[in-house]
Amino acid sequence: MTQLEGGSAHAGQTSPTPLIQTRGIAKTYGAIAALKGVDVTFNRGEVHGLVGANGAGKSTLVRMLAGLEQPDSGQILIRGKSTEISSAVRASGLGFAFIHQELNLVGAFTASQNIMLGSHRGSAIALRRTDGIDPRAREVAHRIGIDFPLDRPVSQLTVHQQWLVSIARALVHDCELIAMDEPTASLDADESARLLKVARDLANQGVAVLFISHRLDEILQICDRVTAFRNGSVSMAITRADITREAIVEAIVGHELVSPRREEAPPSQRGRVVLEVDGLRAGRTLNGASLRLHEGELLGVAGLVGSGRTELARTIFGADGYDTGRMTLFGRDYVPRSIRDAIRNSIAYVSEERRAEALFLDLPITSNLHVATWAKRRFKRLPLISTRKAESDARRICRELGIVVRGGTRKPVGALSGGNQQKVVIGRWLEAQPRVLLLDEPTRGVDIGARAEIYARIRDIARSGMSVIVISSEFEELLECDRVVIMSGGSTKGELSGDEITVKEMLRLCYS
Amino acid sequence: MTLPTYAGAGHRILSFLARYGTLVVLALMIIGFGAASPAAFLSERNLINVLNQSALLAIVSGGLTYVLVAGQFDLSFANVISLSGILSVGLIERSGWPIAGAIAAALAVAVVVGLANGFLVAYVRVNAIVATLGTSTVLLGVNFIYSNGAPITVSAGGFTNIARDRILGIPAPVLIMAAVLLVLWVALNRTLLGHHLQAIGSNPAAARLAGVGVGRATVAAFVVVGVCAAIGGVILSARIGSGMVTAGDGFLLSAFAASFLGASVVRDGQFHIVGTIVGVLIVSIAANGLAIMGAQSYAQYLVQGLILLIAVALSTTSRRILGQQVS
Amino acid sequence: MTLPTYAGAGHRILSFLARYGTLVVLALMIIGFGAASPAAFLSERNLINVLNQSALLAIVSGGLTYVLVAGQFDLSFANVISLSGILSVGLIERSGWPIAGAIAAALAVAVVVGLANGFLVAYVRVNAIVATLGTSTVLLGVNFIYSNGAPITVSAGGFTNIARDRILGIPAPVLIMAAVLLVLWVALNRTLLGHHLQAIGSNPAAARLAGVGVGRATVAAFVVVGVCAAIGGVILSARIGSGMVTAGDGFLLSAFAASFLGASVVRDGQFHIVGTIVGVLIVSIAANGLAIMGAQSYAQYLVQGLILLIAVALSTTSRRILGQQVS
Amino acid sequence: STDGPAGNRGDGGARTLGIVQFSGDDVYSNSALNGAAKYAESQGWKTITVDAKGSVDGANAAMENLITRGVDALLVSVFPSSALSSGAASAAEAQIPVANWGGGLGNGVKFAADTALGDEIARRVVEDMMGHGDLLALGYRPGLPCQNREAALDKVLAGTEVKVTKQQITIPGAATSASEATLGWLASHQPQGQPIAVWACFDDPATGVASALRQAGRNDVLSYGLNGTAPALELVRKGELTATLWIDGPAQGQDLAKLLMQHLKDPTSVKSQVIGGTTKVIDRSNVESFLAEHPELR
Ligand SMILES: Nc1ncnc2c1ncn2[C@@H]1O[C@H](COP(=O)(O)OP(=O)(O)OP(=O)(O)O)[C@@H](O)[C@H]1O
Ligand SMILES: Nc1ncnc2c1ncn2[C@@H]1O[C@H](COP(=O)(O)OP(=O)(O)OP(=O)(O)O)[C@@H](O)[C@H]1O
Ligand SMILES: [Mg+2]
Ligand SMILES: [Mg+2]
Repeated sequence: MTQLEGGSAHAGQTSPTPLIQTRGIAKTYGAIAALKGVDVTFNRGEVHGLVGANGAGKSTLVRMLAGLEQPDSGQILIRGKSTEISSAVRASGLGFAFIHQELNLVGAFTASQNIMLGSHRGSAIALRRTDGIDPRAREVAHRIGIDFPLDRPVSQLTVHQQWLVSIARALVHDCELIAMDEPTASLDADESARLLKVARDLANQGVAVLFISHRLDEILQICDRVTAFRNGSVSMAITRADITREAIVEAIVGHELVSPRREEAPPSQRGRVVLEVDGLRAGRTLNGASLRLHEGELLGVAGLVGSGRTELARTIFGADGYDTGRMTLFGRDYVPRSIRDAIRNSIAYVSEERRAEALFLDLPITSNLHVATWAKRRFKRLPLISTRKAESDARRICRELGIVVRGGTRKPVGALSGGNQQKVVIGRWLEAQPRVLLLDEPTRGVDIGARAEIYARIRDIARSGMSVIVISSEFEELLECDRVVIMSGGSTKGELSGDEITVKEMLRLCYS
Repeated sequence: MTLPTYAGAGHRILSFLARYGTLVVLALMIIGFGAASPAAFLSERNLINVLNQSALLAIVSGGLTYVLVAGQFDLSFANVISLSGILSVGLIERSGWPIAGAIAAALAVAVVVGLANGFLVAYVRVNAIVATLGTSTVLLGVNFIYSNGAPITVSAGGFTNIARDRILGIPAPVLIMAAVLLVLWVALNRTLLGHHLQAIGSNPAAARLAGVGVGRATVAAFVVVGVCAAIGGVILSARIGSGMVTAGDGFLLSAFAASFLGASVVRDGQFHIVGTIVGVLIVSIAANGLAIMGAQSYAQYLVQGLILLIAVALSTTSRRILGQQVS
Repeated sequence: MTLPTYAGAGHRILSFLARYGTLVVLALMIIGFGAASPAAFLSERNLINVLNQSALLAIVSGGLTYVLVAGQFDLSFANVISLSGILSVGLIERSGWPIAGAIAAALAVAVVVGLANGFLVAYVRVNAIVATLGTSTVLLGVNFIYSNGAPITVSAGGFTNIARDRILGIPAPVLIMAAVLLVLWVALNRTLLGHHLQAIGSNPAAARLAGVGVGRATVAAFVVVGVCAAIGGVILSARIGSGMVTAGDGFLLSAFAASFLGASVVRDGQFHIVGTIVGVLIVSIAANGLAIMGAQSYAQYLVQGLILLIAVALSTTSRRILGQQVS
Repeated sequence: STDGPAGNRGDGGARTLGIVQFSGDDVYSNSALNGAAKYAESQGWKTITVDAKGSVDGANAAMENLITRGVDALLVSVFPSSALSSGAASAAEAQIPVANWGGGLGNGVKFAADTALGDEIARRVVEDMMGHGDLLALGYRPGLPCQNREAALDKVLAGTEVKVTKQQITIPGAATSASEATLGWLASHQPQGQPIAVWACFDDPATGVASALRQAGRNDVLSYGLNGTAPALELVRKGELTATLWIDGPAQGQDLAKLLMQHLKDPTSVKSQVIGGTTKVIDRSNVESFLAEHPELR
């Protein structure tokens, strides 16, 4: 971890008026108070970290600065002047740029067009071309290490590539404030490091950087100041000198977190083989992926972004076809013909992009939890669904997974915070009681406390015989696993088990 | 949990309007027409009359709601209404079929149309608007082939009784409507199919990944609207005493109006059966009330258009001011 | 970049059909009708005739394409066609306005309608289908108020010349069509407004977050379709020599058919002006060819419906087999 | 206020005639209904008009609504009486007499006006074509008048050497669809010495025919309509329409109103009947003098 030279010593004191000051900002959604009188200050030249549990109100504050929400009460002072940020157009006029928590790209446009969208100035009906690759987009792409062609429609990019586009869009503006809402959640280690450097550079150039992350290392690494949220209020404001891991955890969770220890599972105790994948090839994405999953096992799949992990999971799940290769499930040949076929075979898949591929944002939390398991909520003797059973089951799942539903389970899932939405998706598939659970970046956007809860829950279920494959770009997370396979370039390159599982070793195999 | 500063009465009224704005418009309409001509409009006879006149639109709009819930569109049901009317009357009058057999045949044909629409949309992946515009044009051709374009008149009494019989003073079409709507409501809210349709309408890609049989459920939705249109068509031809090529045309836009009005009832932007019923009542009561008042054509159009706009705008505006709109 | 194993000729044909299936259908239609009655169908006179007949539909569908590109819907343009016809004729005949003034007034009214639709949809956030159904009903009422339901006949020669004049043998409506389509194409593909409309249609939330003025652009799209409908209405009333309350009704579904057909041309599922032109030609040539062959009404309906389905299904099916379809 | 509740008929107060329009923009049938309304008002009646907007279900509903409101007699236009089953049944139940302008008798509809009257113009067509040549007939079979007019044309054409092509127009959009059908047909029927003619079953499509002829620059084609609406007469005056058959709809409407009133006075005094009407073929030769007599059609 390199020590970045921060402008921290002088930041905040040199500028006479801070760029942004909020005074008593409050926001309620129906009966839910998302923010309750928040006072924060964002200074030029500072990286200001926001931390807090899922649903603490971080994104709500960002959305307010972006003109997407209006405070119910309180004031936002910009350069000392009370300002109403009435729309996104207004926010960008004020020189604010955003990386929002969720992907929001124009699928039909190319990467370059997406990066430049909203940056064009001048008459709306003057003749101009918007196709081709804009030089400014190219420059930013270079800065954050985009290596794919910018003239490709984003609908053809991988989720991860789409995130890079999304980040590039925020960086293309000359801005005074850049707010990044979990920008590294979808990046690998290299890319995260590069982005952190970009953030630091921007701060050094005098930009106010607002940085939200659930990865505490990153917070520790670059923030000059950290504000922790709890239940819509500021629970702690920490300046550079006092930023320690313990302080932050304390501020977020309210108590100290005992890091759950992996229970050693000696090879002899390993259950029978549940799923075997042998030499799977599909187009250009998979070329010779093999793995073996034992009963009750937590198998991690490590790899750099684009290494084919998602593709492998989707192929096992029947969502994508494959050219050659063999799969065996419970000792029998397994050829998934469709997703439904895979589900019938007790396989479940939690996708890496919850908004596009998993959630029904306008439907109630209940419907989102039960979509794959409605049949279990029927009356005993009638082929009809019992609403009472559905609701009580939904409440039970929320309780088990610690999903914070303050408005009841009939509220649309879109009203939940990002991390809680992720838990809903995981809860959906745990309910299906699969024999094989494929988790693709399962804790993206989940706070550290909840992450521990989720893994505890997964462990619980694994003990009763479920086998789990975890794909994660956050290698620390894979330390939880019994075994880890490493993928690179579409094929499996190696395997680690027991004490061999270290971040260093995983990285080494990825790059080898 | 302090309430925001501008809270209080204003906030409560807005919240109320956001949820119940459409119902408020319905209530105001009833009060308005009732005050204008209490004896005629509020008579028991007229209220039954209104329900009877709503029956057809309610059945068809209820079916249409299924397709809309699934995120699709249907422009062919109006021609199914006409076809099933022509076919049932034609089979009875020309081919001497028994009434029940003729009705069953009409329903069967509607199922086939629904399957064809569903297949085109769900499996051939033709955009629903094009697909159903295409089938509706083909259906029009079929209607012309069967009837030569001319109306087929009912002579047998039994068939027209479908529209005329009353049980405990309630006309048969109203009872059929009640039964159909009940089945539609239950199937949409209490069965796998219904929940799957809602999921598909909300996010088809996610539904597919959740193991929902997107294709089959979509086809089912098109079959439902087809069958409802056929039931409507049979009642219509019994009511007017003949089958006509153009009999169903008028239902196209009014069923859409009713369903989309319904989508603003209580839940924002989601289609549901109860909402559709409210939409149907608004459309029917506006027509009935204006007819009873003897309004001129232009006034009828103006008022109906404005009612439609106000009914929806009231709740969307309230939601917007409250900042509840999901963008 | 190796091709999949099943490549070769079959693959290339499928790729071709996936992109150009709709155009293939158009070509086959021209070849078919040409072979069936070469003298009549392929005569220069008839080809100009087809263009002349397409002019109106092309102008209106081109405008509609803007709204569809922006992800919205418009059901009121047919009534704008009628209104602008009635208004321009009425102002000339009844109020003695000069022709240019009357046309300008008709266009101005259409702009107001577009602003109203856009405001309702973009700012009041009423669903576009309900909003435009509402305004179309109100417009019908306005039409009735102005015309009392009766056609207003043109007596002045100057006005009908709009539809009759020829320059270098090409009828004025064809020239107007060419100019309008050119402007529409340029504005959609070479200006910021067009770029933003495409972004909004593809992902409105993303466009809003990126700081695109979603509201203003949406309003602009509704104004464009309004103005195009008004231009079409003026040409139509000049052509039929009178302004009528229902003159535009027939364009509602055919403009949708043309635009949605166009969305399957080359680009999958995206609306664009060139595609719409192809769609218009398919619709117009089918009607013209079948009329020349003296086909019976039922045959016309059957064939038109099937052409619509095949034209779209051909490319979607090919895409599906190729697995290019993004689900 | 003004509305009398159901069942207070015959107590000496002002009576009401309920009128159901086919469509607010069907000028010709509405002029006939106007004739009835004017007469009824001259007799101290009140009138109330509802627009069925072309929907047959709407017409039945409108009849029921008017009966609920308490009218004393009903006049409907154009919808075939055979398709007014439930409306007519409600009327019979309430003992309200129903007349139908243009829709024929049946289903308890007591009086009707014959608006078919197609023989005269059909004979004129054949006469002008000298018994041979090509004819495009634009019909609309869902409507009873057009159906009968087409039948009358067929009867007159039988035995002649006129080759007929039949097309159905659409409503709404009668003028546009007629114009398209005509243009297509004309392309395959170029001037060839044989007479060429287009017959439309009423004047709205006939205006579409005239515009097609204008667009195609064809002045060798004969064209015919029926009803005698102002726009059609204007076309006849300009020589763009060969002839149209004027039918005195308003007078028919007035007669129907008279019959309804008579029936209410003494139901036994009038039989169920179809009344005829005054007709006249209007062509270039007599259009000016006709318009002078009927300034309302200018
Ligand atoms: N549109 C909405 N309607 C209702 N409630 C909402 C809405 N948006 C957010 N909330 C609620 O506001 C609270 C704060 O949410 P917010 O998204 O700001 O949390 P967060 O701190 O960003 O959490 P995460 O780390 O999970 O992203 C949550 O309880 C959430 O349920
Ligand atoms: N829709 C697509 N279009 C083009 N290329 C794709 C697409 N999906 C995947 N790929 C390519 O397939 C390869 C594997 O992608 P995949 O998403 O499976 O990787 P991954 O290891 O899961 O990485 P990530 O962390 O990005 O999910 C990448 O090289 C990617 O470029
Ligand atoms: Mg958040
Ligand atoms: Mg992945």
